[in-house]
Amino acid sequence: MKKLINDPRDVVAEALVGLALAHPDRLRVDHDNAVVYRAEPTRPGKVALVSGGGSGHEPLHGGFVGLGMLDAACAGQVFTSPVPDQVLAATTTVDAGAGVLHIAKNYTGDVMNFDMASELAAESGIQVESVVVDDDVAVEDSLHTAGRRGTGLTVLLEKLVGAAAEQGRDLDAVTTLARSINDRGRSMGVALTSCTVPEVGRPTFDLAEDEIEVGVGIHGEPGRERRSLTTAAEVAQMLVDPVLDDLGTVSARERAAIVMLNGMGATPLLELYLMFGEVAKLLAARGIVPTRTLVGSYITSLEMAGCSLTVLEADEELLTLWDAPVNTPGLRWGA
Amino acid sequence: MKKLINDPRDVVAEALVGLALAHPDRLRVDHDNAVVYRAEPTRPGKVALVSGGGSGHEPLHGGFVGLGMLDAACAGQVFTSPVPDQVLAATTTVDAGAGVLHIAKNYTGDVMNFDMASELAAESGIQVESVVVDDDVAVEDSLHTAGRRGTGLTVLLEKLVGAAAEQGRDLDAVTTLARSINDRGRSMGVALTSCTVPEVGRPTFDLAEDEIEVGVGIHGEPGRERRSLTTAAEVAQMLVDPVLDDLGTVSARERAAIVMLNGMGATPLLELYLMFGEVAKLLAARGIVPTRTLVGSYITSLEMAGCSLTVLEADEELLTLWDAPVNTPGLRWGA
Amino acid sequence: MLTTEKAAAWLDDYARVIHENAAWLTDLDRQIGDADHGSNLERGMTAVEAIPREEYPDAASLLKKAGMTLVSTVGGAAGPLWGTFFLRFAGALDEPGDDATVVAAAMRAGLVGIVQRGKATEGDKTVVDALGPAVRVAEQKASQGASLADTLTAAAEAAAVGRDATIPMVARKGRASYLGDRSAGVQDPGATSITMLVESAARTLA
Amino acid sequence: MLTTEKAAAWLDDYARVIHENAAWLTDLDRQIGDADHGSNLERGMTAVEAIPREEYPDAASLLKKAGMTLVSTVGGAAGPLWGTFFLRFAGALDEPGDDATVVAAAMRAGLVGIVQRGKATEGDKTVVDALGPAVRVAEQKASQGASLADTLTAAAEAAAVGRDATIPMVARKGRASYLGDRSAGVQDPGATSITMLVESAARTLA
Ligand SMILES: Nc1ncnc2c1ncn2[C@@H]1O[C@H](COP(=O)(O)OP(=O)(O)O)[C@@H](O)[C@H]1O
Ligand SMILES: Nc1ncnc2c1ncn2[C@@H]1O[C@H](COP(=O)(O)OP(=O)(O)O)[C@@H](O)[C@H]1O
Ligand SMILES: [Mg+2]
Ligand SMILES: [Mg+2]
Ligand SMILES: [Mg+2]
Ligand SMILES: [Mg+2]
Repeated sequence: MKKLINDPRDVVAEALVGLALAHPDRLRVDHDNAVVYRAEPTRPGKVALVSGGGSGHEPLHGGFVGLGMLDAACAGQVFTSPVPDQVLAATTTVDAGAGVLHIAKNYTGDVMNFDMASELAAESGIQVESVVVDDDVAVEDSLHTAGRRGTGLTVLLEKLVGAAAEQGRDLDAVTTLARSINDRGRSMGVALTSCTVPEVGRPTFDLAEDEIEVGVGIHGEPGRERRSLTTAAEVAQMLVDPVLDDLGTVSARERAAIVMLNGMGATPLLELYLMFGEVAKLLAARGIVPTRTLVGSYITSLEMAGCSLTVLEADEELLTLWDAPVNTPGLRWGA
Repeated sequence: MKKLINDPRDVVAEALVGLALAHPDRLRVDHDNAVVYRAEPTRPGKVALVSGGGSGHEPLHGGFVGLGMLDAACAGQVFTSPVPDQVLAATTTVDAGAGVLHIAKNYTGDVMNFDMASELAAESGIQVESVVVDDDVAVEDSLHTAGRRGTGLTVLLEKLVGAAAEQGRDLDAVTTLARSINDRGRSMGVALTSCTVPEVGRPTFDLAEDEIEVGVGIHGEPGRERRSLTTAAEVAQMLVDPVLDDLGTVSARERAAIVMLNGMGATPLLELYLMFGEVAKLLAARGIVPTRTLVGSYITSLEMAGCSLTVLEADEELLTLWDAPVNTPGLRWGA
Repeated sequence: MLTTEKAAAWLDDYARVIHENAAWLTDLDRQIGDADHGSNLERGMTAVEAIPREEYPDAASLLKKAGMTLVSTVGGAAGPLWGTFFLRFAGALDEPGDDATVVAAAMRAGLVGIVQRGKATEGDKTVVDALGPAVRVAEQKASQGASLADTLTAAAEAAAVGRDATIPMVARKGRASYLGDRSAGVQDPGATSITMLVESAARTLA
Repeated sequence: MLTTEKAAAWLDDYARVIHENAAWLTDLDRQIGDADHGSNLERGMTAVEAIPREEYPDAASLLKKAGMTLVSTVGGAAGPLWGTFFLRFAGALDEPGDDATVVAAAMRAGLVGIVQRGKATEGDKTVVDALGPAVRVAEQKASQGASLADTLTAAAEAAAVGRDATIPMVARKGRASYLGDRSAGVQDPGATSITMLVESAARTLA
């Protein structure tokens, strides 16, 4: 294991120290609870957004705290959901009277810990709503299973819902928007190499020099199938087809979309842009117009090499929310 | 070699296709010459900035084209400087009557190719000045050698000088500023793993599982010494000490600096923030206040793992230029 | 009545067992999950060991504190599940009845809490596959007037049978479910560690 | 007088030699540079081979075009250096004198161009270590009235001696200089490939 770390047990806490030192103008970190806050308290009357999850996906979520996006992010241990105490502390701190929306990714641990926190928050009189992101088409969805995993769409959702909250929409409106975004976006990822959890010290899975894991999860969970390493053009096809099939894009007319081509952590931008070119061609062939795009590493899996594609169908409302100012360490424009 | 590419010979051209598709609102790419331009022509009377170099360092340079930064970037083959034709085409295209500043990094090939282009441009009546960035303290500087290499400071210089050009300063003023920035900034890098040039197909150098290359260059050139893998705290010391020693920071009073902790391509943000925390502590102990910071992958070496530190002493003028709006794919604020 | 001393002994014994088996539990989780179940529980039980026992006057308040501690330190799926089990178990101890009846009812309350949280049913390859049979057997024994010792011994045996039955199952809940058919062939880590909890109860509570 | 045919033969012969030795040149550069010298020159000479010869009426215009082509296609250090050599060589061909004198003077012009660009002096472990002695010997021979064939043969021998002398040198210019002392022990790739150019001239120009 080759990492720029000290004691593997201190990785998350020490990274939060660096985050706080790097962005003192914009962020404040509660090191006891491992919660990242905006430097300024929530504007009275604004719905507050709290997200969080296991660490190792940076800039998600701590890097998305700031104007136009999250109000607080709870950092769990690497790949382990935060505990209810963290989420409760964050919820209590950022509530400015208009209520709090919890944004969790669909993993059993995350959902249960956020649920416990929102029950406790509700008991103390705070209005809390939740949205659980489940956009990963690699896993079959069914009422009888844990369902799809939450991956790349989380980034887009946090941006868009953050803009809506900033506009002053109420908790119901913000929650409805969040759920409808979750309904309209899908993701799929592919890994070229594994990641290594610092405390475990060895790769989460083994891939041969000529193998790729198609449909991999953001914690190195297995995907749909293991295939031979092939060209970027063919890999693009493996991502675009399942995403669009699941979105059910059979209509003939062109449709606008917000598209993210995301790096898993160790994939250089040169490759991501090249992949984006391949993806854009395939999307065009199926009538999807990437009206807004993100190309870069926004939801990562430590030092895993690979990428994921997220496609969110976008109407005028979403495009306007997308263009609204955002000022976070991980995503910034118009401010 | 595990990469998301098609034919290794087409990597640069295909990545430029993706770059153009990802940012049609902001960039225009001349695919014949492999030059990235702003979507809008240079404002009449503005000094234009042209940079470029070998590819494989993304977002540098193409990702730094846009308002407040570069006017054009010439993309060479991976780790190979662009040819004079590219630089000449870029220079001719972006000149808006006020002249053009060439920004090259100090490598023999880059310097000679930029020199030839500026001679040709001057022959055709364009005012051209050049700055050659040489900030890497890993290599001893001497009149009798090729001198220090140009690395991380290039990012900061392109941002700051871009802001000065946007303000309407003339070519002399912009050139003087660029040279003075080059005098005040220093960098040093460390690699945990090698990179693999697509056309070569095997790692540029070999590092054992417990070795790091201290003072590595951005093309995988050897550094000062090979050492054992150690803690982030000790690695931070290996970067901070030579940088500050070379800057000659012996004064007792505190000094403001713009500090970049840069990822080499495959190092996740979690580790970069952790390293930044270690670096910030050591800087503080030597009276350096990181008044502005960048933590992320801004000048990379394909999929090399590791990081580099750049420290630029900053007066009020530089801080004001730093805060000026910038709108490029790789760096954006205030716009 | 369940004394504070017995409750404390239960927690200490379980902590010891978890320390001993953490690596194995993590390895089971590595095969069909994310390689942290042992370290998750160990982190939690280490925190439970550190609870200042003298501050808790009765078994219920101590076990409630243990549950809250687990919720606050474990995270992941195990944190809420194990935490809820202890919280609900503690909350049911004031019911009337002989020791065996009270403990069986408390175990039922814990199980109900786990099912409410995790929505798993038997056959999903989870903790419920061991705890479900254990609770049913405990209730049966208690209703037949068995001693607390006999009740818990029988429950522990049932848990172990349920645990072993998870080996061929295909997971439908939790992280292992992403593996689909590939989850078959490995014993569920949570079913394994909850069986240790019932076994520990049989050793300490009676 | 240097005919277009002879100039074309020189370029074709050099292209052939570069194709044959590209892998070796790249490997020398891998040891003390960045593993691209062979592929750089091969890319350039492939482009030179594709120049439509019939469009260039004399040796000077053809060799000038070759120089421009190298500048436009090679990049790195070799592009400007080799390109400048051919451009300056071509520009000096209209000087008066017998063939040997003209070619020696043209080689001197090429060397001066390389030194202007790269600022290397002999001993820096570069192309100059082979080309410098070659030019000196050529001038000497020509001034003694030697034939073009004898002049170039002697120059090629001097280049090879200079090339071999780069092996123990510590590089002070170019990418190899970053290696410091570790650059000693490997023959300089540029000195190797420029020697091939002079050898090729000896085979084709006389
Ligand atoms: N929905 C659920 N209901 C009941 N038990 C579950 C559920 N999901 C997971 N588990 C149990 O939790 C165990 C895994 O716990 P652990 O590894 O600590 O958490 P995580 O899966 O978050 O890493 C599984 O072996 C299983 O027994
Ligand atoms: N400043 C210089 N002057 C003369 N020759 C040089 C100089 N720098 C490099 N060279 C020559 O160029 C050769 C390397 O060429 P090449 O590998 O094609 O370029 P790059 O170093 O840009 O990759 C070296 O072997 C050396 O002979
Ligand atoms: Mg886990
Ligand atoms: Mg090169
Ligand atoms: Mg687990
Ligand atoms: Mg080279």
